[in-house]
Amino acid sequence: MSTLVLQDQPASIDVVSAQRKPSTGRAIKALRKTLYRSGAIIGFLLVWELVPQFVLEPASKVFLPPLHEVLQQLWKMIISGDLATHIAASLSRSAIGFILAVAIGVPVGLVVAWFSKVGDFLNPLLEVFRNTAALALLPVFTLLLGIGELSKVSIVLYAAFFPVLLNTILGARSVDPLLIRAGRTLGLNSFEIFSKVVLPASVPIIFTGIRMAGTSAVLVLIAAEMIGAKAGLGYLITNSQASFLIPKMYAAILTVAILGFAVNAALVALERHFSRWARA
Amino acid sequence: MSTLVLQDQPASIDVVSAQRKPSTGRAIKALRKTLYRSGAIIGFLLVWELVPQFVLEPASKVFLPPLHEVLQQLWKMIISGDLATHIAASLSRSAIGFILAVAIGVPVGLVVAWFSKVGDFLNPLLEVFRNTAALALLPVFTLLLGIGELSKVSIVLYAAFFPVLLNTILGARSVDPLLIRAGRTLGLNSFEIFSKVVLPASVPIIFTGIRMAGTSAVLVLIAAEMIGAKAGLGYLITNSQASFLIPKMYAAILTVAILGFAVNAALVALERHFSRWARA
Amino acid sequence: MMSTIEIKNLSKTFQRTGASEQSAVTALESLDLWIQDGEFFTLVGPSGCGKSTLLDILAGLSSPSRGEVLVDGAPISGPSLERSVVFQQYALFPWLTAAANVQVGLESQARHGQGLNKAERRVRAHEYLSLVGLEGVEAKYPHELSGGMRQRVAIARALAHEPKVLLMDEPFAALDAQTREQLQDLLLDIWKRTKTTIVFITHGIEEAVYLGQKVAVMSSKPGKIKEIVDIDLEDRLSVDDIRSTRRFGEYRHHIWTLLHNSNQQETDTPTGKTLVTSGAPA
Amino acid sequence: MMSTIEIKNLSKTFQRTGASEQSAVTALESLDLWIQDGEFFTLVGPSGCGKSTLLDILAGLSSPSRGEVLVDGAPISGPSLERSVVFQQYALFPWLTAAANVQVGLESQARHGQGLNKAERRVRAHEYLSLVGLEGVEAKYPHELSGGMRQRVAIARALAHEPKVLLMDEPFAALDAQTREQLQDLLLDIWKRTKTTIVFITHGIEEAVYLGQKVAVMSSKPGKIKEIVDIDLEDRLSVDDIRSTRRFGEYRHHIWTLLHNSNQQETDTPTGKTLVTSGAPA
Amino acid sequence: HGTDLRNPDGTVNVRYEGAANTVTLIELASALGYLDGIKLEWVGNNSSGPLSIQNTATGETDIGGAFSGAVVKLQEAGAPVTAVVSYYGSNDDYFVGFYASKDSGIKEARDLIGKTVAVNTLGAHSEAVIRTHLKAQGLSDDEIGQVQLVVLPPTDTEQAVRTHQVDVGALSGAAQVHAVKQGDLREVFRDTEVFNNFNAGEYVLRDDFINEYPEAAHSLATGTAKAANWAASHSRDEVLKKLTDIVESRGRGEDVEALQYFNGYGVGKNAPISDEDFSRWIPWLNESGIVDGEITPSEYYTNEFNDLANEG
Ligand SMILES: Nc1ncnc2c1ncn2[C@@H]1O[C@H](COP(=O)(O)OP(=O)(O)OP(=O)(O)O)[C@@H](O)[C@H]1O
Ligand SMILES: Nc1ncnc2c1ncn2[C@@H]1O[C@H](COP(=O)(O)OP(=O)(O)OP(=O)(O)O)[C@@H](O)[C@H]1O
Ligand SMILES: [Mg+2]
Ligand SMILES: [Mg+2]
Repeated sequence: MSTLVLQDQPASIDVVSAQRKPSTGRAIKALRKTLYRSGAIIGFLLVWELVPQFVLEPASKVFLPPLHEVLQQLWKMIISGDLATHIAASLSRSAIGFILAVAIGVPVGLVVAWFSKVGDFLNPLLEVFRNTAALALLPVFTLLLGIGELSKVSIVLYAAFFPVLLNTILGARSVDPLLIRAGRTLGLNSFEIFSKVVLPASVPIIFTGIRMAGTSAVLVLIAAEMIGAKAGLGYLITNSQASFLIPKMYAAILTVAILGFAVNAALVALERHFSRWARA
Repeated sequence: MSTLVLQDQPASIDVVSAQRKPSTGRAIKALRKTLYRSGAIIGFLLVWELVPQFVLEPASKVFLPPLHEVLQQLWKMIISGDLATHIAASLSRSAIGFILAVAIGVPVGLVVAWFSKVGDFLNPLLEVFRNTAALALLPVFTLLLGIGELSKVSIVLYAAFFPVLLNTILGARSVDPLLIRAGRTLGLNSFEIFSKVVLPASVPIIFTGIRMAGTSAVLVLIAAEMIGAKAGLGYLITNSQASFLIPKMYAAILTVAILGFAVNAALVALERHFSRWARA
Repeated sequence: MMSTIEIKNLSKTFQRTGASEQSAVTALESLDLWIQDGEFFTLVGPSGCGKSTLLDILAGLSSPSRGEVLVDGAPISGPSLERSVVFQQYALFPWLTAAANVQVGLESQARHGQGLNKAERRVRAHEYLSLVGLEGVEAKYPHELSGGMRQRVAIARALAHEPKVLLMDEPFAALDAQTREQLQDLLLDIWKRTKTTIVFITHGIEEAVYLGQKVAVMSSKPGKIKEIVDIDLEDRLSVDDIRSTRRFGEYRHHIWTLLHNSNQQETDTPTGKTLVTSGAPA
Repeated sequence: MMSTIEIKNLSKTFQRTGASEQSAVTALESLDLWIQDGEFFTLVGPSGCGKSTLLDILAGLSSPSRGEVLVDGAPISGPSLERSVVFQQYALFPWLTAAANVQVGLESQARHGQGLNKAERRVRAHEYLSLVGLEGVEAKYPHELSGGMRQRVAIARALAHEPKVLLMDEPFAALDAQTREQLQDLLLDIWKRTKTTIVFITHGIEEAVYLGQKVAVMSSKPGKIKEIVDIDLEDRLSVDDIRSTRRFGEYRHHIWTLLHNSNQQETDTPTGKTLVTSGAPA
Repeated sequence: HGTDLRNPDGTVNVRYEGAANTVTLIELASALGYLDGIKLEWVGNNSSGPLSIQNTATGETDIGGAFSGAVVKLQEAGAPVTAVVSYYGSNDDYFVGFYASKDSGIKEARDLIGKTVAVNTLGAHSEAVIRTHLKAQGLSDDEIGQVQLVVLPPTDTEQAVRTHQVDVGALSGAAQVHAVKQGDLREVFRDTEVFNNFNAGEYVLRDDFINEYPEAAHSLATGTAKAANWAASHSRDEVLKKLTDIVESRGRGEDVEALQYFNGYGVGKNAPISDEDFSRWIPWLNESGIVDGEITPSEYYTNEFNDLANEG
C-alpha cells in the first residue's frame, strides 16, 4: 500500500558506499525484525511442542507426538543417513521429471504460441489433459509404465508439464507486438525474432509456470511414492505410518515441508535472477 | 502475435445488428473451424479405440481396453445412477472445501495485505505451509480429523486455501495506489477504500488464485478419496482397479477429466464475468 | 462554490529510510501563495520541483512539514469533497461504468446525509457527463473509452459533487496534442460556467499561458515560487488560434526565460534533469 | 547516408474480418509524396488519418494495397537496416542493457557479414549513447531509466548502424513538455551533424513547425496529404526561444487553420474524433 | 514378457513386492534356503493383494499374492496368470476378526445394518467374508447393502474404531494383536466362524513365466509350502528370532517391535490349493457381479509345482 513509489531507486543509487558499515543500532533493529518475522513459525512450533504434552489425552498423544520427539527422530535419521537416501530418491525423481517438463514444455509452448494454427489444433486436447488430475491417472501410469522409476518420473513430468507449457504459451502470446516490430526493423529474421525477442520477453511468465510446476512436481511425487515405492519421502511417510512409527512419519512430513520450501525458494531466486530486468 | 490490435473493438460495436443473420457460408466455415479445433481430441480418441484392438497383445489389452468398452461402462453407470452418486460425493466435498477456502482466504488475504505488520508476521509460516504438499499431510489429517467427511473437506480446504490467500495478498498489494488516492479525495473512508477500491481492483488476480485453487481441490480430493472413502470418484477409481473392473476404472478417470475440465471452464467463465472491466 | 486558498510558509520534507542513514529531501521550502476565489491558477516548473507535492497537500493527501494551508480560513485536515482532484493518469475505477465513476463522490455525500437520492444521482451523473461532452457513454467501462474520453469522465467525476476547488495535476499530459487542445477549451468553458477555483499543474508553457489567469513559475531544489505572471489575454475561445498571436508569444517567451534560467544550473548534463522524471509513463 | 523517398499513388486498405461481413477501412488513398535526401520532413494530421500506416509502409512492416514506394529508386521489400524506426513507446528490449539495446542492429549487420566486430560494436554503442547525451548508462536496464532517457537510447539504437532514413512515429508524445523540448533540440542537432533523412510524425503543430523543413498536413478518411508547408525559419538552436517569435506564430497559425478546417466535419461531436485515439496510453 | 530373468549365475531373478514390518512366506523360504535357483528381488512394498497380482500380471513383478476371490477376478478379466500355492489362510492363530468398540453395542451380525466397516482393501478377503457371513446370518440382500465398507490402512483402523469414525474394523495379524491388547474392543465375529480353517489366498505366476521357467515355478511353490510348514512346526521364539534376523538384515528402516505381534501365516499344512478355496466365494462373486453363474475352479490354479501338496 506504499505510496512512496519514488523512494527505493534513488536511495539505492546514492547509498551503495554508506551501506558497507552497518551500525550496531541497525544490526539490533534487523535482529528484532527477523525475530518478529519468525514469530508465527516459533509460535507454531511451540504449540506443537506443548499441546501434545499438556493438552491432549494420552490416546491422541500417540498420534500427535510433541515436536522434540519428532526432532529426535529426524536427527536419528540424519545421523544414520536414512534420510539422505530418501531425500535423494525423491529429489532425483522430481528433478528428472521436472527438468524434462521444462525442457519439453518451453520449446513446445513457444512453437504452439508462434504457429497459431498448431495452437488451435492442440489446445482443446491440452485443456482436457491439463484439467485431468494427475493423481487420477496414477493407476494408468502404473498399468502402462509399471511401478518402477519410469512411471514415477512420468507422472511428475505430466504434472509439471502443463504449468510450464501453458505459461510459455501465455508468455509468448503476450509479448508486446511492438517489440517484435522493433526487432524486425533492426534486421532480425524470423528465427532471431523468436530466440532474441519472444523467448526473453516471455521469461517472467514462463518462470511463474516453472514455479507452479515445482510445486506440482513435489505434490504428485509424494502421492506416487505412497503407492508402490521402496524409497523416497512419500514411501517414508506411509511406511512409517504403517509401522506405527508416528514420530518418524512426522519427521518425514517435516522434511517434505522443508524441502518444498527450499525448492520454491530456489525457483524464486532463479526467477529473480532471470527477470531482474523486468519492471520493478 | 497479432499486430492487428485495433481490429476487435470497433468491429464489435458496428456490427451487432448484422450478426443476427449468419449466412450459410459462415456456418460451414464455423463448422470446419470447430472440426479442425477438435482434431487433436478426435485423433486421441481414435488412437485409444484402435491401438488396444489392433496393436496391443491380449495381456496388455486387459489393462487398456478400447474406448468403446469404456464408454459402454460409462453409459451403464450413468443409467444406473451410480455415477451420479459418486460425482455428487466428490463434487460436494470439493465444493465445500473450495468455497470455505475462498470464504476464508479472500478476507484473510485482504487483511494481511492491508496491515503489512500482520503480513510480515504471518508470511514465513504461510510460506512453509504453502509449500508443504497437501498430500504429505494426508496421514496427519486422517489421524487428527478421522477418515470422515471432515478430513476430506479439510484437506481440500488446505489445498485450495493457499492459492486463494496468496493471490489475494498479491492482488491487494498491487492495487494502483493512485486509485486509493482518488478514492480518498472522493470522500471514501478507510473501510470504503477497502471494500470499494482494494477488493474490486484485486478481483482479477484473486480469480487467478481461485482457478488454481479449483485445480488443486480436485487433485487433492481424488487422492484423499483413494484412502478411506465409501463414495466419490477417487474411490471409484481405486475400487474398480482393485476389483479388476478396468473399463470401469477408465470410465471413472474419464469422468474426472471431464469434471476437471468443466470446473475449470466454469471458473474461467466466472472470472470473465467478474473481470470483464479489466483491460482487454 | 468558490474558495480562497492561503499558503503560508509551507515546507515539505521527505524522509528516506531505505538506506542506512536517513536522508531527507526538501521538496518545498517556505512557500507562500494566495489563490483567489474562482481563479484559474496554473503552475509550471521543472520536473521534481515539488508541484505534485504541493497539490497533494492542497488535496489533503499529505500534510505539510511546516507552515499552514488555509482554505477559506480553515486549515486542511484531510481529503474533502470540497477539493476535487484530477490526475494525469485519469484514476478512473476500471470496474465501474462511466456513470458509476461519476457517482462515487455523490454517494459519499449521500452517506454523510447531505446528498442526493439515487435517482437524482443518476440525473446528476448524466448532467455532468453532458457537460464534458460525453453523452451516451454512461454504461461504458473505462477501457472502452479513448484517453481523451477517460479524462473527460474524470473531470465530470471531480465536478459532479460541486466542489469549491478543482485541483489538476498535469491532467492533459498523456493526451495527444489535438485532444489536449480540445480539452483545454472544454475546461475553460466549464470554468467560465461554474467559476470553480482551479489549480492546474502543467509542464507545458503554452498550456499554462492558454489556461491561466495567473501562471506561477516554480524553481526547484528546494521548490519555491519564482514569479507569478498575470496573464492578460482576451477571451481565448472567442479568438481563432490565440496561441499564434504576438501577445501570446510574448507571455510564452517571458515564462520560457524564467524557466530556462532556473533550470540552467541543473541542465548542464542533459541527463541531470530527466533522472527525476519518475512521473513519465513507462 | 542519405536517401530519396518517392511515394506514388499509394493506397492502403485494411480488411476487417471480425464481423459477419467483411468491412474495409481505407487508411490511405492515392497518396503522392516526395521526400528529398537529408530532408527533415514532418507530418501532422488528426488521429486516425493514416500517419502510422504510412510510416509502417515506409519501414517495410506492412505493404501497400496499391501504388508503390521507392527508396533511391528501388521498391521496399521489407524491413531494412537502411530505414530505422523510433516508436512512441520506446520499444526498447527491457532485458537488454542500454548498450546492448544499441548494439542489436549492429549485431544484425555483423551476422550479414558487413559489420563491426565485437569490440568495435561496443565502441560504437558508446559513441552513439554519447551522441544522445547519455554517458555512463551503458550498463543500465531500461526500467532504471526515465522516459526521456529511454527515448534517447531508442534514438541511439536507431542511428548506431547508420541508416539512410530515420522514421519517427510520435517519438516525444509520451514525454513531459520540457523533456520533449530538450529532445527536439537534440534531434535537430543530430540531424544537422549526420544529415540523415528524417520522417517525423507528430500531433503537435508546434513540434512540426519547430523541427521540420517541410510540414505535410494530412486529412483523414481517407488519409491524404492536404498541403505541404515549407518552413523557412532561421536556425532554431541559435535563436533563443524561437517558438515565441512572430514568424513561428504565423506558420503555427497557418497549419492550425489547415487542420482545423479539415477536422471540422468530424469534430461536431467532440467524442467523434477521440474514439479513434487508440494509440493513447491507457 | 520378453525380459530374460536369468542371472549370469544361472539363477532366476524373481521380482516381488513385500510388506512393511512383515516377512512374507517367500522371503522366509528364501532365508531358509528353500528357493533353489531363485534370486529374489524386492521392488517395493504393497499392502493390497489385488494390486500385487495386477503387478504380476502386467510383468512388473514375477510373483504376487492375493485373496482367492481377487485371483478369480483377475483371471476372469482375462489376465494370463495361474495360482500355484496357498500363502495365507485363517486358523486359530491367524485370522481376520471384526472388531467394534466395547461401548458401541454392536454384538452380532444384525447390529451391523446401517453401520460402517473398515477393511484394508475392497474386493478382497474382508469384504467377501463379511458379505458371506451376513448372508449366512440370514440378512436380506437389502440389509446387507446397508453395511457400508470403507477402505482404511490397517494402522488407522484401530484408532478409527476407537473414536467411532467407523463402527467396525477388520483386523488381522500384527494390527489385530496391537488393537486387541488395549482391551477396549470387542470381537463381533471372525472369518473362521464362517468357514472353519481355510486357505484364503494364493501366490500367482504369469503363465509365460511358468512356461519359460518351470523349474523356478517349482522352486517357488514348493519352497513356499516348506516355509509354511517350517513356521507351523517351530516354536514361536524360534520363528520370531528368524523373522527378526530377516527384518534387521534387510535394512528397509522397519520396526522390529511390530514382529512381537506375529501369529503365523494361517495357511494349512503343505499349502495346497483346492477347488473349495475358490468355490467358497461363488455366492459373493456372483452377487458382486464379477462372475456370472458357475465357475470352474480348476482353471485358476495348479498344484503341479508344489511337491508337498502332491505328496498329499
Ligand atoms: N513520497 C516521496 N518520498 C520521497 N521523496 C519524494 C516523495 N514524493 C516526492 N518526492 C521528492 O520530492 C521532490 C518533488 O517531487 P514532486 O513529485 O512533487 O515533483 P513534480 O514537480 O510533481 O515533478 P513532475 O513534474 O516530474 O511530476 C522530488 O525530488 C521527489 O523525488
Ligand atoms: N491493423 C489495422 N487493421 C484495421 N484497421 C487499421 C489497422 N491499422 C490502422 N487501421 C485503421 O486505419 C486508419 C489509420 O490508422 P493509423 O494508425 O495509421 O492512424 P494515425 O494517423 O497513426 O492515428 P494516431 O494519430 O491516432 O496514431 C484508422 O482508421 C485505423 O482504425
Ligand atoms: Mg508531478
Ligand atoms: Mg499513429
